[in-house]
Amino acid sequence: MQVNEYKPLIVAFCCNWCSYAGADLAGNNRLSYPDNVKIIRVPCSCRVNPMFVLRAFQRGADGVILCGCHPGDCHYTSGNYYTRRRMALLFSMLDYLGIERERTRVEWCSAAEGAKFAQTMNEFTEAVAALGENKRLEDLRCKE
Amino acid sequence: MQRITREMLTSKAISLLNDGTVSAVLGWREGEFSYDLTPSLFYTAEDIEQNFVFNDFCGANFSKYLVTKTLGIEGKILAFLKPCDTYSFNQLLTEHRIDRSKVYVVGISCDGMADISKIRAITGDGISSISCEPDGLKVQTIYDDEPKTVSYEDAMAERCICCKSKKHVCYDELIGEEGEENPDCNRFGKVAELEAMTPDERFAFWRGELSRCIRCNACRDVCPACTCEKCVFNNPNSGAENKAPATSFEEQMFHIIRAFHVAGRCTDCGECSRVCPQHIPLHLLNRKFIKDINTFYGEYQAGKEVGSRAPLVDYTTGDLEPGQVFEREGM
Amino acid sequence: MQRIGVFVCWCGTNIAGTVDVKRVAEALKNEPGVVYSDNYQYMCSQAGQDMIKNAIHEYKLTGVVVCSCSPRMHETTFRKTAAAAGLNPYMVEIANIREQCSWVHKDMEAGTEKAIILGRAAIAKLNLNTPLTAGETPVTKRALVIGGGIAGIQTALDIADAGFKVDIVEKKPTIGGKMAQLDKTFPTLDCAACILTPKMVDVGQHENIRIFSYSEVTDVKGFVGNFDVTIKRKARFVKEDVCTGCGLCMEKCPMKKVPNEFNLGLDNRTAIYIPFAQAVPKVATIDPNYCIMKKTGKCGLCSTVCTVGAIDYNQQDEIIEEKYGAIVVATGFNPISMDKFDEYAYSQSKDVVTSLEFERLMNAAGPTQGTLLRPSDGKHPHTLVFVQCVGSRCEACAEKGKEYCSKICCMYTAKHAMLVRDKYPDTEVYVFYIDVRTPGKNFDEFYRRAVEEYGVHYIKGMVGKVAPEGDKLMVQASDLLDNKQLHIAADMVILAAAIEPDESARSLATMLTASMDTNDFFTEAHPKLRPVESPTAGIYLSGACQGPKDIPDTVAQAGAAASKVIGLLVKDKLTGNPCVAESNELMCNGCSACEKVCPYGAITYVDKEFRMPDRTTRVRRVAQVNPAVCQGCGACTVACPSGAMDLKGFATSQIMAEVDAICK
Amino acid sequence: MDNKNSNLQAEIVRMSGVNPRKCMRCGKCSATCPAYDEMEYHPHQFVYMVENGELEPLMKSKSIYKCLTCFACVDRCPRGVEPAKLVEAVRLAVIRQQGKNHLKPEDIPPIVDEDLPQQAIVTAFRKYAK
Repeated sequence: MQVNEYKPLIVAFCCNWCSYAGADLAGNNRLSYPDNVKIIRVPCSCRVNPMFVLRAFQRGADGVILCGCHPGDCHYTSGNYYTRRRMALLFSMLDYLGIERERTRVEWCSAAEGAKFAQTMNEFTEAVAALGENKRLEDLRCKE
Repeated sequence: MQRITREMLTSKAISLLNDGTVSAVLGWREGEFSYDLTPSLFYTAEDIEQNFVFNDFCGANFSKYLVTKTLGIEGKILAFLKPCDTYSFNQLLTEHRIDRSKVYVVGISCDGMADISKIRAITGDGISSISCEPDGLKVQTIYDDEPKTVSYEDAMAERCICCKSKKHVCYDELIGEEGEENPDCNRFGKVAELEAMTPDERFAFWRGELSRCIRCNACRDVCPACTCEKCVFNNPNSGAENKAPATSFEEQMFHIIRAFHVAGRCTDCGECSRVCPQHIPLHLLNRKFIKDINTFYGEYQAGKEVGSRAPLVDYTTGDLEPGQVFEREGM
Repeated sequence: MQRIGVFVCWCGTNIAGTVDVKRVAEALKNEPGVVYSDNYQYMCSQAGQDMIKNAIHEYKLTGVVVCSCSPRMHETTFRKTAAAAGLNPYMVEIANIREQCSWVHKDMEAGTEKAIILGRAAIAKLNLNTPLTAGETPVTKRALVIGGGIAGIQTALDIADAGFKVDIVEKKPTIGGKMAQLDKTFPTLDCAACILTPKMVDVGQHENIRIFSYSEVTDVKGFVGNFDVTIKRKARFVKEDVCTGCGLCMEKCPMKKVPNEFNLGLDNRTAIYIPFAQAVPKVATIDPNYCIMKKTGKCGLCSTVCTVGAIDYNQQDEIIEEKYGAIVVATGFNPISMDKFDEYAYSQSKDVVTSLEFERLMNAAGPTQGTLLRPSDGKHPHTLVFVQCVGSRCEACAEKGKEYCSKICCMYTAKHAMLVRDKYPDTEVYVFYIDVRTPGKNFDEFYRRAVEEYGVHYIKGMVGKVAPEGDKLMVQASDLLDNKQLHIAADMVILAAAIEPDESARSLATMLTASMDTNDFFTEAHPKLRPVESPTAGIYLSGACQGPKDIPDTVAQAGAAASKVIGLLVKDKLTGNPCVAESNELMCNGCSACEKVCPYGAITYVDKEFRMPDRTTRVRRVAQVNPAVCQGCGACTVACPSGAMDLKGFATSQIMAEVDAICK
Repeated sequence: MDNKNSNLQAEIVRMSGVNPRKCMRCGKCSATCPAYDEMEYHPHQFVYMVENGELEPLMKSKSIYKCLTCFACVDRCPRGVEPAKLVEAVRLAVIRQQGKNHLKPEDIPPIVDEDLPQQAIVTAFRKYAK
C-alpha cells in the first residue's frame, strides 16, 4: 500500500436522537469530513461509559469525541447532563495524567446541525492530526 | 502520641461486651511486627485484655470491614472509628452497604497516625520494635544497640498532616474531644503542583509512579468505596477484566478506571496510598477528582451526610461544559 | 456461535458510487461468524428483502447485518424482513455506509476501507446480540385526574365521554377551582360561572365519573397502565350520600366568623359550609378548626336542624385504594403571597388587593354582590391603579418573585379595567405596565378596546411605592415615555400577582416520579412535540401545573391530555421497548446510584434472599428495572459502579466490541 | 462608540458589579426614587445610558450627586440590576478622572457616625469631594 499522509483514527460516539441524526443530515447534504472518523451509535450520550473512551484509546484511537443533544434537549430529559459531568471529570483526569487534552472532546450537535457535525469532525481531526499518534494511552500489544 | 489510650478503649469495649450492647468488637491486634497491626474481631473480654492494641499505627480504616463482618453475626459490632473513618462509614451507609443497626460506633479522637515508611527513612531498615513514648517513638533496629527516637511530627503520615477533619460525622458515643473540620488543610497542594506542570512533565511523573505498580490490588482491596459484589476487574463481561497485566500501560488504565469508579464517592481517607507496597501516591488521583468536583460543582465531601447525592449522579442545567474545564483553569 | 449473513446494498449509485460494494461484501466474508455475504442494488426493495429472507432460510442464519443507509431510515424495514423469515427482529444490525460513508467521502479507496470497518463493527456487535422480546403489560381501563379545576373537569369529561371510567380527586370540598371564583372571562366577557357550572353539573352526573372531593392522593405505586393509588378522603363530618345540600345547617350555625376562603377572606362564612351555591358535590362540610361542637363538644345545632340526619361528628378519614391505567395531573396554580412586596402596602391597607380578590369584589356572587366597593370603608372608589407584573419576571431573586411571565395578567387586567370603566364611567383607571403581552386570538383587539373605547390610562412604567394617607393611597410611579414621576391619589390599588404552581405539586411529583422544573412546574416529555405528557410514562399534564395558562389554553391542553389518555386506555396491552436496562442481581450492590439517575423512576429496590456459596442465605438489597417504564437511555449503566446494570441491545460488551472492531 | 468610551463603560460595569443588560425597562427604579424630581437623568436612564455608553453627559450631569444612596431602587428592581451601584460607579469614575482623592483612609474613622451604613459613608465622601 502506498504511504499516505498521517491519518488519525477518530472514534465518535453519537446519540441516536440528535447527533447520529445530525451525522445523517451531514450525509444528506453531502458535507464531507475525514473518512477516519468512525461513528458508534448509542441511545444517549449518557450510555457512554468512560471505559469505552479508555478502551478506544487503548486499542489505538487517536482521538475520541462524544456527541449528544444540546443540554436541555435530551430525548431522555437528563441524560446529557450526566454525560457532561462524567466527561468533564474524565477529560480533566486524562489531562492530569499528561494525555493531550486535544484528543478528547464533547460536542453538542442537534439533528438539524449537519453542517456543525461535519465542521466539528473536520476541526477535531485536524487538531488530533497535529498531535500525531496516540502513544501515551495505546497498548501496543493490541496492534498486532 | 495519641491522647486516647489503650485502656480507655479496652474498658469501653469490655463493658459494652459485658452488658450485651455488642457481641463483638472490631479492634487492632498485633501482626508480624509491632508496627504492623491487623484489624480483627474480638469476642471475649479475655481476648481484649490480652491482645487488643492501640497506638500510633492504628491507621486502618475499619468501615470497609463492617460491610462483611456485620453479615454473619448476631447482635452489634462495636467499631472504634477515627474521624476520617466515620466519613467512609457514612458513605457506606449512603450506599446501603452497611446496616446501621448492626454497628455500635464509638468515635475516637485522633492525633494523626504514624507512617512506618517515614520512620524507616529516618532510622534505616531492620526495625525490630517500636514503642510509643511521650517524647517520641522509640525505634529499635537490629543494627543498633540503643533505640533511636523519632518525633511524632517527623513520623506522621502525609495524609494526617493535611487532615481534612477531626470531626466525627457519625457515632453513638464519643471518646476524647470532638474536633473541627479543617478547611485550610491544603490537601490539594500537590495536585495543584502537578496541574501547573506541562503535559509532558505530568506524563513523565505518572509514568514514573504508575510503572512501579505490581498490580497487587491492595489499593482496591482496602478501599472503602470498593465494596462491589463483583469488581469490574474480576468480571469477564465488564470489558475491563484484568488481573495481572503484562505492560505498564494497563496499570495506568487500571488506576484511571479505579479512580473514576470511586469519583464522587471517595472520602479521601488515604488508605490506597497507605497500603501501596510500591508507595505510589494514589490518593493524588482521587484528590484530583475531589478538587475538580469542588471547583466545577461546588464543595462536596463524600460521607459528610448520610444520603447526600453524589455529584456524578446529580446535575444542574448550568453545569460547566467539558470544553470549559481547561479555559477555567486558565491553561 | 452466530451464523451471520451480510448484505451490502448499492443503493443505486448512492453507495456504489464511492464504495466498492463487491469488495466490501468479499472482505466481510472472512469476519468471525459470517457464513454468507452478498451485495445487491437495492436491499430495501422487495427483491432485496426476499434475498435476505431466502438467505436466512437457506443458510440458517441467526443474525443479519445490512450495510446500507442509516438505521434511522430502514432499520425497522429490515427488522420486519427478518421477523417475516422467522428471525428475531433484534438480530439485525445496520452498518450505515451511505449517510456516514459514501455520501460524505469522495475517494473510492477510502470509502471502501471505511465501509469495511463499519461492517466489521456491526458484525462484532451482532456476534453478541441476543434475541429480544418486548414485554407486554395489561392496562387498567380507568383514569385518575388529580385536581378538579377547569383543567381537571375538561380532561375528565373528555375521557368519560370516550367511555372510560374517570375519578377526580379534588382537595377542596367542591370542584370548580380558580375559574369558579372568576367574574367574567376574556376576551369575550362571558361570565365564568355561566360557562363553568354546566360543566360541573355534567361531571357530577356523568355515569363514568366519580368525584372524590375534600380528598388527597397520598401514595402512588406502579407504572404506566398499572398504577396503584391511595386516596385519603378527609372527614367532612357530613354524610356525603345523605346530605341534600339544602343549606339549613348554614343558616343555623352559630359560628359565623370564619374567613371565607372562596371569597379570599373578604367576608365570612359559617363553620359548616357549602363553598358556593353551585358547588359540586353540593354537600356541606364542617370545618373542624372552627366548629364549636368539634372544639368544645357542646353545640350540635346543625345535627338538630338537619332533616335527613346527614351530620356525623365522629366521621373518620377514609382511605381508598384504586387501580388506574393513567394519571392526569391538573393541580393548577395560586397567586403568590404579597409578603415580599410590601412597597405596595398590601399588608397596610385593605384597599390594596390582588387581582383574584378584585374578581370576587366584581362578582355578583361575591362579598359585595357585584357592586365595586372599597374593602376598607365600603365607599365607591373613583381612582383605581392597576399594577402589572407584581412578582412576575423577577430576576433569579427567586426568594422574592418568579422569573417567568405569568402570562394571564395582561389580559385579565385589561378585562378588569374595561369592566370598571364600563360599569362606573365616573372612575379613572390607570394601568402600569412593563410590556403589554397579548398573543392570542382577539387578545390584542381586546386590550386596544380597553384603551380606545373605555379610556383606560395605560402608562409604561412601574409603581415604585404605595403609601396609605388618610383614606387615599398615594401611588408613586414612573411614566417612562413621558420621563416623569407620577403621584396619584388612588382609592384602590390592584396588584397583578404572579402565579405559581399549587403547593401540593412538589410532593405529588415525588410520588409520581414525574420531573419538575426549578419553578415547580411539571416538565413535559418534549417541550414542543409532547407537551401534555410527563417524561414518566402514563402521567399526563393538564392546565397550569405545566406552566401559566389562560382558560382557552387550559381547555385545549385538557382535551389534548384526555386524547392521550384515551389513546392509552383503548389498548388492552402495552408493548414495551425491549432495549431496556437490566440489573444483574448477583452483582448489584444496592447502592441506589442507578435509581438516582433514572429519569423515569423505572428502578426500584427490593430486599431479596440469596443463597451464598457456603449454603447460608443472605438478604441483599438489589435493583430491579421495570421494563414497562424504562425507556432505555442507559444512564444507569454508567452510574452503576459494579457494572451490574446493562442495557439490552446496547450492552457494554457490544459497544466494546464495536470499539475494538473500529480500532483494529 | 469610540474606544475610550467603551473602555470607560467596561470599567464602570466592572466597578459597579452591575450588568445593565439585565434591565427590562420597567422603570420601577425611577418610580421608587425619592430624588427623582431633582434629577436631570433618572435612575432608569442611568442604566440605559451606561448600557449605551453615553457616559459623557452622565458624568457631567449634577444628577449623579443627587442620588441619596437610599438603595430603594436596588431593593425593588425586579431584575437585580442595582442602579444605585451604577450611580456610585459613575461618581467614582469622575473622581478618578480628576485624579484625586481628597481624604486619606486613616482620616475617616474619627469623623464618622458608627451607625451609618458603610456604603453611604463612602458615597457621601465621593459625592461631596467633587
